[in-house]
Amino acid sequence: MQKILNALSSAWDATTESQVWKSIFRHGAVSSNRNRVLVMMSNVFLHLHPVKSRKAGIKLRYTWCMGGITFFLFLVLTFTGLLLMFYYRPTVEYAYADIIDLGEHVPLGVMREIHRWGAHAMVITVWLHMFRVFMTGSYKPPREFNWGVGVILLVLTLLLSFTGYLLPWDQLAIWAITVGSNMARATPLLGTEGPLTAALKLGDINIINAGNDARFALLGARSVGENTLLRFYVLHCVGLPLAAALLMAVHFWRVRKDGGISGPM
Amino acid sequence: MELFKNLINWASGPTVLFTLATVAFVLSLKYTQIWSKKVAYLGFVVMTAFYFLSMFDPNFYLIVAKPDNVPITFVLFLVAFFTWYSLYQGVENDKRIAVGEEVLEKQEQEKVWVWPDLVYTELLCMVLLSIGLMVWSILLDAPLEQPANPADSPNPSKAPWYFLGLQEMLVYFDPWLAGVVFPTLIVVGLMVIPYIDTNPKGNGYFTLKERKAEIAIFLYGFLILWVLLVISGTFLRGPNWNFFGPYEYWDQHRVEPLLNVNVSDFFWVQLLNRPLPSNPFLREFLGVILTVVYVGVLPVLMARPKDKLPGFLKWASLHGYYERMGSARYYVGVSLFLLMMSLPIKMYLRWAFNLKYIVAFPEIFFNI
Amino acid sequence: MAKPAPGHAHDINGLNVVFGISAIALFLTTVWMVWDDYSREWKQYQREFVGMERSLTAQQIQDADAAVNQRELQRVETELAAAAEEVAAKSEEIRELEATLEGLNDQWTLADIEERRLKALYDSEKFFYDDGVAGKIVPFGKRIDQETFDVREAEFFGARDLRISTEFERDQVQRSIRDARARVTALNGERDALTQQATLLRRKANAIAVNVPNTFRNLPMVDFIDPSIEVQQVLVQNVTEDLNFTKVPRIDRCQTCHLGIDNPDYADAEQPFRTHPDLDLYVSGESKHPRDSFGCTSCHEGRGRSLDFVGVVHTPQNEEQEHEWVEKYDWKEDHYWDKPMYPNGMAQGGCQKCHGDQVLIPGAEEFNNSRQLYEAAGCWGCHNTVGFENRRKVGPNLEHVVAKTTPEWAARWVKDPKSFKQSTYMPRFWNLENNLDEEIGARNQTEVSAIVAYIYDKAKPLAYGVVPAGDSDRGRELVDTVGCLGCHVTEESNLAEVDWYRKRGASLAGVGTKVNREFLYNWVKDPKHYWEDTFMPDLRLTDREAADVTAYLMTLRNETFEQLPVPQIDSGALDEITLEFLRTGLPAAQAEERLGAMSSDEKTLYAGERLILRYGCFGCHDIEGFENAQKIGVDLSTWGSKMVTRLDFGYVDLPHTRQAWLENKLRDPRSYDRDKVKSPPEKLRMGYFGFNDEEINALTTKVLGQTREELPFEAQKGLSARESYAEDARRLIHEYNCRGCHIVDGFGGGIYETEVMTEDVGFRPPNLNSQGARTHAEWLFNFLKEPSEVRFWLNVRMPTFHFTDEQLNTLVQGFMAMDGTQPFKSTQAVPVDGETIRIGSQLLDRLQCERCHLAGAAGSMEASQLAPSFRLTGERLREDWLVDWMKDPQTITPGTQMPQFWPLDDDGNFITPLPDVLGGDAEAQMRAVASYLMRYSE
Amino acid sequence: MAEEEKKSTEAGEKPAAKKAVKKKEVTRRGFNWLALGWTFFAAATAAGLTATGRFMFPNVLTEPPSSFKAGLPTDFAIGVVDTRFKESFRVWIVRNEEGMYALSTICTHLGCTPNWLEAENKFKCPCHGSGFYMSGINFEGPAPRPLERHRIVLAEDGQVLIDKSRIYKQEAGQWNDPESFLGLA
Repeated sequence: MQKILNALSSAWDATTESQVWKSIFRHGAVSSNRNRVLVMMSNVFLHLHPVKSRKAGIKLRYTWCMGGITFFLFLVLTFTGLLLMFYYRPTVEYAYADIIDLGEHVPLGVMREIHRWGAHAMVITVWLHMFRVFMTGSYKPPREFNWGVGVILLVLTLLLSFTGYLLPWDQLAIWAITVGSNMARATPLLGTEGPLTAALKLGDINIINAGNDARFALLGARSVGENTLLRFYVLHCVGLPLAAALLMAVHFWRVRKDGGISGPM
Repeated sequence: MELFKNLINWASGPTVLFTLATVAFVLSLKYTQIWSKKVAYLGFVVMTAFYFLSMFDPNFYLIVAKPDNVPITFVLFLVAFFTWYSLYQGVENDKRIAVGEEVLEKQEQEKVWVWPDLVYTELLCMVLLSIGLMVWSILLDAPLEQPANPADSPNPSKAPWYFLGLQEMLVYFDPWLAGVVFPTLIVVGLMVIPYIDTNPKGNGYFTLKERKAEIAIFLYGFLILWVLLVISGTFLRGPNWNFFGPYEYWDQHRVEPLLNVNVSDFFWVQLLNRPLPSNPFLREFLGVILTVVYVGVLPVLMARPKDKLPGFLKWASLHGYYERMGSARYYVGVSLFLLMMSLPIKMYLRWAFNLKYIVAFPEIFFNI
Repeated sequence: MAKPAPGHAHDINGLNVVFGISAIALFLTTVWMVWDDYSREWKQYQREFVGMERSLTAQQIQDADAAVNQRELQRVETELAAAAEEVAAKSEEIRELEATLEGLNDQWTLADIEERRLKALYDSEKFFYDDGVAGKIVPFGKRIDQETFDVREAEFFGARDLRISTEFERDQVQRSIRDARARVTALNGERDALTQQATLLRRKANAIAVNVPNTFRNLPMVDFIDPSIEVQQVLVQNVTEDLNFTKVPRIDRCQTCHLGIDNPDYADAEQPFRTHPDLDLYVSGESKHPRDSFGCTSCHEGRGRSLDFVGVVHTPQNEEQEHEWVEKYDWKEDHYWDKPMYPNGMAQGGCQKCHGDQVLIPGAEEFNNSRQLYEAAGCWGCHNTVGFENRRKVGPNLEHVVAKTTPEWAARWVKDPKSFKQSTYMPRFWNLENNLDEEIGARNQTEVSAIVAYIYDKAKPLAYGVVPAGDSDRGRELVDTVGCLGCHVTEESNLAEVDWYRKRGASLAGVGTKVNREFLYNWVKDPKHYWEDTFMPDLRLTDREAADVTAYLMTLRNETFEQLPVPQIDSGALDEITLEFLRTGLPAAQAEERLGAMSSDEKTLYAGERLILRYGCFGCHDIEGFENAQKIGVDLSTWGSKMVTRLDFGYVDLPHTRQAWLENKLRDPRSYDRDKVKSPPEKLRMGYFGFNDEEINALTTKVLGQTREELPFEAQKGLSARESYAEDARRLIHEYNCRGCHIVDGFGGGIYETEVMTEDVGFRPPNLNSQGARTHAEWLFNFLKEPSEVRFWLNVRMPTFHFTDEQLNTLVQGFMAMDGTQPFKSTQAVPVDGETIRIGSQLLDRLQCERCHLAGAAGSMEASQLAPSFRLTGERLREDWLVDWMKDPQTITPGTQMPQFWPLDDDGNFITPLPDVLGGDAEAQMRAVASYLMRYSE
Repeated sequence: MAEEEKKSTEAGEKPAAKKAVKKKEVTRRGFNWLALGWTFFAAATAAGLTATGRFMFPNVLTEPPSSFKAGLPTDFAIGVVDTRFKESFRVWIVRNEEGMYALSTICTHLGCTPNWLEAENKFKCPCHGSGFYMSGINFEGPAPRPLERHRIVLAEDGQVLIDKSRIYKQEAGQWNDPESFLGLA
């Protein structure tokens, strides 16, 4: 017995001392302060954090971890969304059927549930994150700019959820999008039913009409249809996540650069 | 029991609910001692009991248990909890400031290692959240209704829940305002907050006293004009966008009067007892004046010191702010504030006078 | 949690505990998620079914083993042993041959390699040689001159010959070896054939046995390798699914649970495993509706892609089943699918999606009934329905009603038709839930009276002469025998048992109360004088017969009805009604003024006209002034797709489904007004038809099946030219109710149940099976135009329908098409000589045909023993058919007394009773008889 | 440093825990929880990833099933290549004197679909000219080996059942397998 354990122990040592192991983990066990620094510096995922942080800012009482949770939800949604893309085809013929199939027979079709509930949860956590930041006055100098970035991220979150809402192509989806997108028709100057649009005329030609107004740009058609589905799909899967990821990078970077998690000035 | 349900149904009506919520909001900021642990426990017990008992009502259950409405229940509880939590901490800090102590956050300025203290809690959050999400997903199937049918719109047709505040605004404003201008202004308004809020205090810690006006305005916008409208839009708006109490059956055939009149009708028809003038500008002149006064003249007036204002407007003087903020910040801030307040104002005008439009130029889709 | 250590924000030890617990929870949740995903309702059904399969197969193996012909097996085994010995004896020889074969195989391999090598060279060189010949530029070193090429060619063909000749030799040796063993091989094959059934079954039993591999393959996470528990589905390309303007390939997974659906062994199994009824028509590959081409939901509806009981939207048949399902499957209404499955018993509503135009769909009895009821009850009179356009209205023309009956009778009748006769489909509009007599009796009476007054005001009298007196007893006998009962009943005491076709004409119960003598006399003589479009035919009654029939029918009275009070106009109610109508177009003051200026008659006629418009009387009756009025009801053509949320359930407590709404509407048409405040013009107005449960079920089946789903053209039942001829004829046959007397296509023969015809089946009108093949087109044409006597002993008369030439042609062509014959056909196809004729005549005598086929005067014979005279044969019948008839009379006319003189033996050959004639050739004998009959004269 | 660690490690402790044991503040109780936590965390992650891998293998496909019934043996004429199932199932069914076999319609060269040329009594691939005899043996062009055969047996109801998921290659000697050829002597 003793021998076996000793052998295991030396095998473990041999592993941790091998070139391979050392090339991956640049530091020893995170028990010394030096290694605490090293782990934060050498790990790409952890280096978003500073090495040390104010005690108040680390406490859940203060941050509620809402920003972190939101980011984690974004990762969960990216992962499940990626998987869902393997089974979902954004066409009017198949979209609905594919969603049925996800529920009926696709192995681990529960991915769709995780994706949907995660999306709802993310909207809530984004709100609460903003709420917390406001309540602690953390938007005040020097963090004004980052608050602005955060507001845009909030809008992107809503848009991501909104574009995803259409994809199941059921009654809930198309009518929610129809209702939601009809407002674009009333954009001043840019929507057919917007104020002052009627003034935009060139002879008899209405420059803004149902075939080219703001709503058309959103839907890719005069009413929610095949083009809308494709358009929303592309936005949902590529356009908006990219924009969000980019702004998130800015957001996190600025958290660090603006003095870390806020605290009393 | 029936009486109680009827009472709740009555209290959920838009007028009553909105008024009650506004009054409660104002009182809660005035008597800050209610933000205590005891009240929180009590509130939690009452809300949970209300929810639990209401589940036995089939109509309540039908609406609350709809899969896509489940997040709204979370919103209800989470927003309530965090509002309490932030204000509770703010009130605690205020007490400390009052007796000259440091705020809690300031006492913990000492720096600690991120590994393991922060990283560990983050990991725990991830694990717990994953568990929560998986359990939620196993227990509750995502909704899938009938296949899309462009020819048959379900009644009611609702936007996704987080946009129901906007959809609710659409009841009171034309789409170009509620659907385009206001959302844009909400986003812009949020973004300019750091630039118009010049109060140097309350940066990085919870407080209420030191930022009372900012917090009051923000909370009113967030809690009453957004979250409350989302919740009522989800749970209380039924077929034909009629209001239904939480215990009422959503009857497709229920009819409610929708007799809306414009300011021009009040002025020309009811006051002067003559038909509307055919010239639209003459027709709408009163509404235009009112609007211009509200958005253009009122901010200027409010910037003046109290003694230079007519008596009935003295209370509204914001001269202090004007002085402190400078004119640019002041005007941006006040305009945004007035626009925000235009929603409750319009709501009350609607409920009180069935007012539809203050200015109505249907010819060019320009209605306010 | 303890206090954090110095330098820390948290108590790390405490966090460790939290982490440990939450990691366990995370693991358990993950496992739970995987398990939840794995354990599905349908898998349990498949496990259960495999269990059933196991015991069934075990049983079948036993049966198959028992069924093996042991004696035969024994013989084969013995012979096999002998043959094996023979082979053994030749073993030396065979071994030698095998050695030779081995050598040849080696040779062949070498030859083959050489041939391929040379072929590759040859192919390539040929290409460049050709290029060279054609004058193309050939790369250096590749140019081939003719000489080289010829050499190569010779080489290659030489190698090929060598290979072929080796092959030839090898084949010969192989054949010799095979021949030596031929007997053993053959016997082995015989033995295998004998036990094949059992062997196949054993293989199957093996595949479904409980063992480690079969368990492993269905375990979670590995069940993608080769699972035996898996989703079964049909992908139907043609019969697409209509998802609101989008056509989607239909995928039905029903068989994932309904595992025994196409297996007749499970006819008595519990659901979901039970076999589909009528596999010859549905599901099986050989049927007309194979599962692989139609799926399940194209007929049954429901969400075929789903795999759980609730998700596929099963619909319970009744409340009892609903309770059972709720218990067993947690069933609930699924509102998220617009096409719920038809409940058991209503699935035939789906037939009309493809067979919508057919008059009768063979095999779809329930649907046929529902469609006939829909038609007869005149639903389409008020509700526009695709397939019922441009039809004659179901109710009688009221143009001359004044000549037929009195306004008093009419008013009582309109007020409550069922009080006069039970069988009528005329609905009642008054004294219903929303206009009870006890509440607004005066108004109801006034409405009825005003309507009758309007109709009588517009009606034109007819001039009738004096009607001769008749004898009612003779009249009664005529009615009983001459054929009236094919379409009418004279009493209503046992309506439920009366054949459907006999109820198509108006019931004659109480007719004496209803009509006057003059009208009746003229009507039975010539119905078209009163109503051009009537389907009532002319039975060619003589004046005296008509007088007798009239006398008899006038004795059929409904005394209770005569005692009923006649609805009267109440002037107050009349003013109220008139004013209501006036107010719709006029301001109150003017309306009042107008009302004041109207005389009482004017008010009555005005109100009557408006009321007819309101109640839609013109939907079923031709009424002057309403020729272009629009149908008053909802269009039902696509009602089966109507959104449930569009239906007003009022305050009636019902499940929110189309089916429940419709059933209740038919049962109680005004119930959705219950507890509502409505002014009279707003009230629901559908009449009360008094349908029974069965009828309600039938109509619901029909209407639920009227969906907006458009199936692609390929899926529709397209009619060939021949089928559409038959279909046109069937429509006429249906309209004129030929089936009241005759059996056509296996349906009908209503009159057979009357007393006279049950006593002696010989008095029945003929079964028209094979009518098209039976008669000449010309004869049939003339007969339908002017019926002539064929069966002299029949009392029942073929009526004169006064068909137009177009209708006659349609009928003749249709009958021919139904039997696959041509209207005109050469009758001289069979060459005849005098000898054949003579033999035919001789056979006729020897078989004593003319004992039954009499020319007249039945003597002591009973009607059922009599047969048509041969005198008509040549003109009437076809020769081919005569032979068919002699071969098998029972198939053509079941129950006929015609003997089968040439019966069949076990091998399907005819046995002749007269072996001495024509060398005993039965067919030739029959032909001879037929040839003779075609030329028959006394 | 590793030397030191080794020395300080008490014999008998699992190596995985070693990292933790060095932390001074970690008590024995905490160390157990931590190890337990990481073990289950790793297990959960592994289970989750395995399940995700399983996600990539659908339970049902909307493509023609791999096995099908082609009718009774008597439906097939002797010496004729039956092309009815070429489009729907990518299979030729050939009936000869001795029995039947099912040939894959995939050319063994580069996967094109050859055509059956009735007049020339051969399968000819249009892509690169490979030719095959009726038996499936290649005889011309670049195809390196004969066409593949599929499993062909009699189903319980006497119909010919073809299972495309099983293939038999001549060059591997698999054409001798009893299920590669349906004997109908």
